[in-house]
Amino acid sequence: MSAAHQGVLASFDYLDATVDSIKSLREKGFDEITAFAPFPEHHIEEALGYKNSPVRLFTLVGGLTGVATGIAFTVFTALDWPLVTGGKPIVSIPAFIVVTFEMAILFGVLFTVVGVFWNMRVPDLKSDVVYDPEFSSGRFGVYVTAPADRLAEAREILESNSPSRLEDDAEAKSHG
Amino acid sequence: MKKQWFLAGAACLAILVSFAFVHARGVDETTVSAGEAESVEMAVALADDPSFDDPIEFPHNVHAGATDDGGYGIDCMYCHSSAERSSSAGIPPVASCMGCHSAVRADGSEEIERLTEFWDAREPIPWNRVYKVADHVQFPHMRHVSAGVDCAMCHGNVEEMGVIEQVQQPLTMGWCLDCHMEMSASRDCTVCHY
Amino acid sequence: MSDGMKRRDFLKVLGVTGAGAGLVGCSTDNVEKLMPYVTAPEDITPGVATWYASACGECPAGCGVWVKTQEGRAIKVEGNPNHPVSGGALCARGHSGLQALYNPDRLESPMRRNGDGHEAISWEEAEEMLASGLRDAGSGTAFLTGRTGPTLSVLMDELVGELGGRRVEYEALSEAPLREASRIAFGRDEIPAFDLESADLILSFGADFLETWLSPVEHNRGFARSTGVQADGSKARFVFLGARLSLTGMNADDWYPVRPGSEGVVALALAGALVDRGGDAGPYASLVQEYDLSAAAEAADVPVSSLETLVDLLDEAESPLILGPGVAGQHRNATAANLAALVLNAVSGAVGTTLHFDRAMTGAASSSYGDLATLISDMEGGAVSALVVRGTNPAFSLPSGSGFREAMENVGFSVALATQMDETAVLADLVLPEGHYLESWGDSNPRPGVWAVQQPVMQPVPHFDSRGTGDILLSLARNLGVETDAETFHDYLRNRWSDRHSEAGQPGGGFEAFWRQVLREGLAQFPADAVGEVELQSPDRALSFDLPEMDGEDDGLNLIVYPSSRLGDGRGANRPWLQELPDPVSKIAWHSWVEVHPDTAAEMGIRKGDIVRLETPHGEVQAPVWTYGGVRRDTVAIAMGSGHENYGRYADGKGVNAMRLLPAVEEAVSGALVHLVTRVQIEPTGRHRRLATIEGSDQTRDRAIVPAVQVDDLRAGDLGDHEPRPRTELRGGGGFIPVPSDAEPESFPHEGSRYGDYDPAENRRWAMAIDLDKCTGCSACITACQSENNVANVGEDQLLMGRDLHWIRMERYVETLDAEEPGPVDIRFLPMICQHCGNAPCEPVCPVYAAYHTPDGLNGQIYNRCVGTRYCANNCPYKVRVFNWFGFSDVPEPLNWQYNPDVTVRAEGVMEKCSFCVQRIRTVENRASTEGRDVRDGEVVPACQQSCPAEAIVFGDARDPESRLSQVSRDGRTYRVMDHLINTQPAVNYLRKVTFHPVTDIHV
Amino acid sequence: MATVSEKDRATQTHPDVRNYGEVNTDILQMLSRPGKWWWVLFGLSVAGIGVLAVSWGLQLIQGIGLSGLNSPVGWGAYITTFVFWVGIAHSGTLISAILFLFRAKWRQSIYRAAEAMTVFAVMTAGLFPLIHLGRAWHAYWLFPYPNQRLLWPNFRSPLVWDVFAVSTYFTVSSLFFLLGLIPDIAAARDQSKKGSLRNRFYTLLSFGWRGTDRQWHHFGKAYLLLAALATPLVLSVHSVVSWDFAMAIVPGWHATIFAPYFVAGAIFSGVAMVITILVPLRKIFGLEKYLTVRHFDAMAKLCLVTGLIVFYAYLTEFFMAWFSGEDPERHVFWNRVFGDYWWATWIMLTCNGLVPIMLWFKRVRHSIAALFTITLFINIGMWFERYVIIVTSLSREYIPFAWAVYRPSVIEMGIVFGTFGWFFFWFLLFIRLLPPVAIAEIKEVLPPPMRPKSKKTKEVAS
Repeated sequence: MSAAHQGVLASFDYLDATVDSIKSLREKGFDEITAFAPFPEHHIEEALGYKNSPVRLFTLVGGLTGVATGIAFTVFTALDWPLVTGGKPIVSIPAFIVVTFEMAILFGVLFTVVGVFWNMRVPDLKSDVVYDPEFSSGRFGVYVTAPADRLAEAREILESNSPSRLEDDAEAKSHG
Repeated sequence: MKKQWFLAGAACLAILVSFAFVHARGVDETTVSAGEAESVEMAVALADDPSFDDPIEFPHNVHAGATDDGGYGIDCMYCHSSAERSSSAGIPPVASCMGCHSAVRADGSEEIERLTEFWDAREPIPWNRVYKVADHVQFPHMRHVSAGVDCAMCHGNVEEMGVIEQVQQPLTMGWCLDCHMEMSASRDCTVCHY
Repeated sequence: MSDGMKRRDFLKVLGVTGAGAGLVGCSTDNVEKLMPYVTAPEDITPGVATWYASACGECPAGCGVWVKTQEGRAIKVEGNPNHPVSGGALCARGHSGLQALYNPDRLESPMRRNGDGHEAISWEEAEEMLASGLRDAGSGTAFLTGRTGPTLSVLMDELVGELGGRRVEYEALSEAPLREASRIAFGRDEIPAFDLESADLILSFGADFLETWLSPVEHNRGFARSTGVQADGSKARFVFLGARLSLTGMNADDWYPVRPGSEGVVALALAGALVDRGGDAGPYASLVQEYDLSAAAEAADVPVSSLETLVDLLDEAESPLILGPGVAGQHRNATAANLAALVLNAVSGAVGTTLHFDRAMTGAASSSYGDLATLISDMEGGAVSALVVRGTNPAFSLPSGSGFREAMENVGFSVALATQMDETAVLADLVLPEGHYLESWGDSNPRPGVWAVQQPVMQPVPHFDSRGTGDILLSLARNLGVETDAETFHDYLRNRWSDRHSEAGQPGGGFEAFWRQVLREGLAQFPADAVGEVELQSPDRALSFDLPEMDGEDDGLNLIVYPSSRLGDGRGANRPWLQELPDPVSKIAWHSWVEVHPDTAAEMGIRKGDIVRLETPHGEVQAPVWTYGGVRRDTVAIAMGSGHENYGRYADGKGVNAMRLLPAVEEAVSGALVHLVTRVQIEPTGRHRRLATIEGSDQTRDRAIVPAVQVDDLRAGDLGDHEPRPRTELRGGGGFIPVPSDAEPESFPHEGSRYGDYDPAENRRWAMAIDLDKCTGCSACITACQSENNVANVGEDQLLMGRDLHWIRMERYVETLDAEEPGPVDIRFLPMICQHCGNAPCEPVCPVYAAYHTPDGLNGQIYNRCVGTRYCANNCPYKVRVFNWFGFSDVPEPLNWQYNPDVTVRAEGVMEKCSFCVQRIRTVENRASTEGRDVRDGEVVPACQQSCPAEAIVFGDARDPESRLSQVSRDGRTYRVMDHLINTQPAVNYLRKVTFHPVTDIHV
Repeated sequence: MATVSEKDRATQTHPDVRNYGEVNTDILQMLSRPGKWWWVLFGLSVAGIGVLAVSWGLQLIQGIGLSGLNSPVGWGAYITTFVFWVGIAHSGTLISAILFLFRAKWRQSIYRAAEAMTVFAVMTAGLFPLIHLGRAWHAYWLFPYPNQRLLWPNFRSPLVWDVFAVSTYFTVSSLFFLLGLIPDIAAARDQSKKGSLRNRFYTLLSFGWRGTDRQWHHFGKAYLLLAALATPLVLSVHSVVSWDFAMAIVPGWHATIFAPYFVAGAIFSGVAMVITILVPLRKIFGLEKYLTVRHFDAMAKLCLVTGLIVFYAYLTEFFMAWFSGEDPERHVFWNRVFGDYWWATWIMLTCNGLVPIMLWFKRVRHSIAALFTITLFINIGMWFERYVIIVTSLSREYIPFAWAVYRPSVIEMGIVFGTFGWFFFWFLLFIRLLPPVAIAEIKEVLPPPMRPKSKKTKEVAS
């Protein structure tokens, strides 16, 4: 992010105002937009043009790893010291499927959690960011950064949607 | 309305719980006698300190050491003879010691004096135990001897020890198993545990 | 020759040997002491068991035993196979001798009376006190002794003779009426031998010959050999006549629930009927004619037709054998009843074929209560100034009416030689701790010509400062200045044996060689006096054969007080093995119970477990009811031997002493104490208790647990619809493959089935066969197993919760039982042990492989791996897995000295079960391997098989078609419990019981 | 959205909630006011833990024999309570995950408490495998870890499956629970006093959540994936628990119906427990706006459906026992109804079969007090269901001579009741520390705030 960038944060009471702001901004070529919402709001995501999340790849890889681990582990331990119980074969596949299944779920979930944290860029406890505590309550927010010369234009667009609050951010901290 | 529901519910609960109690207590009271809680340790009970005091300082290196090193080169089985025939290797009786020591008497050796005292008093010598496997492990010495396992594999180079000490062998199950697998001996659990 | 003793020095490997190998009791000291011998005994190798021959001292039968010692401790008693009585087997009481040896309640030192209690004194003081007391008493001395070995008897008589006193013998269980009857009938004042093995028809008028009567182990063996079905389908028939079915009666084919006391009449009537058919009653011919069948039927309360059937049976039998009423049936006309039975024997030709006098039971012959009654009155009268009691406990075993306790208080100086402070010893002024029979010298002479030496197998248990009775007496003799030819009783015994050896013409060469031979083998056979032709003689005294007079109101119930098969006359009561052994009949342990017919109980509104008051004119006790279809409606029964007040921690307060209900009445003819003498009133107390029983239900519900086959069907080769269902096995690649129906154990596991590395070609499959037609349910195996495998006891409270730890459960199912009419009785015993299933349900459920299958076919249980989920026990269809809920193995010193060092002592929270005595298998394998050979068939003998008096158990390799096990298992009667239903493929093959009556066909 | 018309009320899940900010205020205020009742309940829970600790301590010292278990009844009240708690644990993830996947509109208000219940119920259930062991100090042998003995656990044992299933379930439901909490913890953070202990706690647990578009985007995806993974897990875990029994050959256990039967039973009992817990929660914290009668009605219907499945399973069991023609099987079921444990069976049949019939009536479903009473009965009934299955089957197996009766001991009951203290201890702490009702997700189902009509029309036109 170049030092020439500056940001502006607008808080809205209304969803449609927020969505309209984002749409207008994007129409004018402002791409560095961060939207805040108190709950997952698909209109905002649509307005920002999101596609699929890569988290699902983490899940797939985790699940497959779990299957492989489960099979390898059960079979290896059975063969490591072959002991017959109840006349069953040393490698008792049906019995091992249960553990394999559980491992698949476990690894899938663990990978997903790692994946989502990675993609959400959390944990992030320290960074000093523009934020309005009302965002977790009832307000929506739009934060846009732009080169200093275009900031006024962005500001105008935001103002046209009558935000409840408007704040300039000279340092233009990114929300990644 | 609400109150009635609560009352009805409470009454039924009380009846059910009392049923459980009546059944649990049975027709007459039985007391539970106290049992001793004993922990079961895998660990082998061994002397903490390898240089603990034996009643007689028995120099294995003198008895079993190679003759060119100044020892007498006595075979292990000469004294611990039951190792070939029995689960237990055995400790030689005092008479065995006296078999030689009635003739072999290094002048002024306190240790041999002490041995003679035990012999004269017809008292056994209270040796300290150095090696012990856990009580739930059976170790038949004779099977190992007949399979050609060298005494030193477990007991170390006793013929070089002035004071008998436990070699740093873990005497753990995994340690036993390593050898069993190497020698293609049985790995069945009931070979050692019963 | 004191070397004999040296051999039994303890190898003082304390800490190791103190508690055997164990999961419990890991040493707390870091440094353990190893104590070698001073001089190594030649025959002892550390770690290898040493066996000594000795003699069992538990009952008059005098079984020869072998005692296993390891590192100087006796750890197991087994029957001596060379001995004619034990034949290698032993009963539960015999095994429990070890718990008397190591009993924590044994006397620790001599005790002197001090006020109400006793104080410990030294042996010097005690011997001084004994000598001076007896010296002062002189001819006022009386010795009251129980069963005493022949040599000790000689010494005692010698001493008593010098003092001018007298000696009275008293045994609580006396066969005096039989002995007297034998004298009257045949002129032989002895107890004949009953050869059950040669009989093809056995008639018992109540004698419980499998439990306590005369020689139970020998009888069990003989009985099983004759009534167990033979290869040709022949099988002796056993008819039991009596008011209560004892364990013996439960093994009968037919039960005649005759009125108690009617035995004499019935026996004579049967004899009369046989005489009518050409039998010879000699001088009794006219007597037997006085009794006809209809009168006998009337007296016995059975239909006359049933007695006629019995006559037919007797007539057809080639070698019948008739046994009298036994101790429980000793009533006021007991001698007459025994005589009638002997006469019936003679008429039916049993004398000489199944009834022998050349093997008379000398050991069982003791004097009667009559002599003791005289002594008691003398004691009361002050004619006895010193009394020495040894080997008997009359203060407990006599009815209170005998006045023994009061009389003993009246004696100026009373001495008890006892192992424990019992009810008699506590009354004595001086108590001397005598040695146990396994730690002192003695001998026995169970039958003419058979002499067994009882040698100490170990040094006296060091916890107790005891001395052998013989040595105490010799020391007394020295103090009294009586000359004897020996310093120690060992020498005295040798001298007597030396005399006997010379008299017999020095068989086996010089005495030293002979003696060594005797010590090695445990016995010597001397030529016995020949017994000529034995014939009936005219009676020399008048006898009444009528129904005996009974005390108490007419509307009362007949009271049977019978000797307990576990506790005997009560001397076994302080041994947890015996207390916890479920009674073979009732399956109750630890406490007393009253047997009442269910109908009688219902009439009185009594349920099982209700505590009732039993009241006779002579006393009352309270005990819970066990409803039992095996007693007549007009009769109740209760066992003796329980209810000790002062005998030790395991005995005191357990049950009630049934002798309190009886009068001290002697039978007029023989002088025996009568047991069947009174009627009793029963009254509910309104209290109830749970019975400490292991029995869940006695009904098989037609499940394939103990099927039977009728003998006719068996002979015809028709086992009904017993074609086993096709068996299947899991296949290597999944699915199932059928196992051919001719694939018997040896072909297991079937080729292609899933057994991984467990190659059938290289491994044995250990298996067992149990012949249920031979098993009598005597439960000796259970105690043998406890002794061998360190099986702990749990106590009454835990048993009540259903937590017994026995590895063998002697199941008892009632199929046919009717106390109303004579007819077939069918009670089936099943020793249930771990079945070592091929497809064991317990194994795969264990999360930690503590239960798994060994390559040699065992169901392994690794105690130290067990975490205690109990899942395996839940999933065991046979319910043979037991769990150590508390640290049951922690027993007071020195009971733990008995623990077998070859078997892990199980800790709290661990599952355990029958291991097929894997330690014996491994020991044999180790031995074979050291000797460079294969294990031989029959070389591995588990403790249960070793001990089984009925020889019902065979153990061996099922994959060796030549093994005895495989051969036995091929019998058509073989089945495996519930295998068809749950495909467990058990390694235990049961052989069906064979009955004379038709049985329900159960698919197996 | 100042006023809501009657017509709109019917279509909205929370008609009385006026705006987003109100949600935060209403729910976050629960974290600040303990109140008398909370302290009473908390005190009782701590006392329960005391009972648990003493009873278990005694049992560890003296031996598992302090329970009433015996041969043949090796499992009793402990395993009963284990299955009971695992069952309770099921509805949390079920309500959360399955209803999430099905987009059920009544999920939002209740799922948080249900998930918390799941986590704490699994924590409670997890105690029992330890408690019931003969040698609890060796419990770690059930886990596969390299050791000097070279031994591994037996993966053929359903108990090892159990170890894996329950620990996986615990991990997954905890993560699912905590992930869902992040936005709400951020809300709590934003409304707590800066620098206070609570603020720091929430800051830490919110991981820096700010509700940006990127965060919501990935969060939504991950949540969906977790729900998709958790759903089969829920079904598998109780199936595995049922296989502890079904894999055994014990008559009364060995049945193929067990997996679905147990899963239905678990949901049945879990939903009942959710109702039992939510009724007082709603009352004490005045959450009527969020937990409406509609929510209870929906849960009651779920209860009814699963209850019917369970009752059908009972009938099937009895039928199959009769149909098998084998005496061991038949006798076990005869014994259940008329034998030593008839009372337990009739409690089970009454509470799980008869009482839920009342849920057919709308009037009952809409009476909070009636639902509370009924679900209490269901809770009791479901405990006894497991007791009946476990104990009656074991007490009468194949060999009649070995039959025996089991009676729970005082120690056992102390532990069983004590674990309720343990469970409620955590639950009560939870409702004081973390938002017990989902804040963000309720907003999803509220009508979004739009600009006043006139202006909006204008905007759209432009």
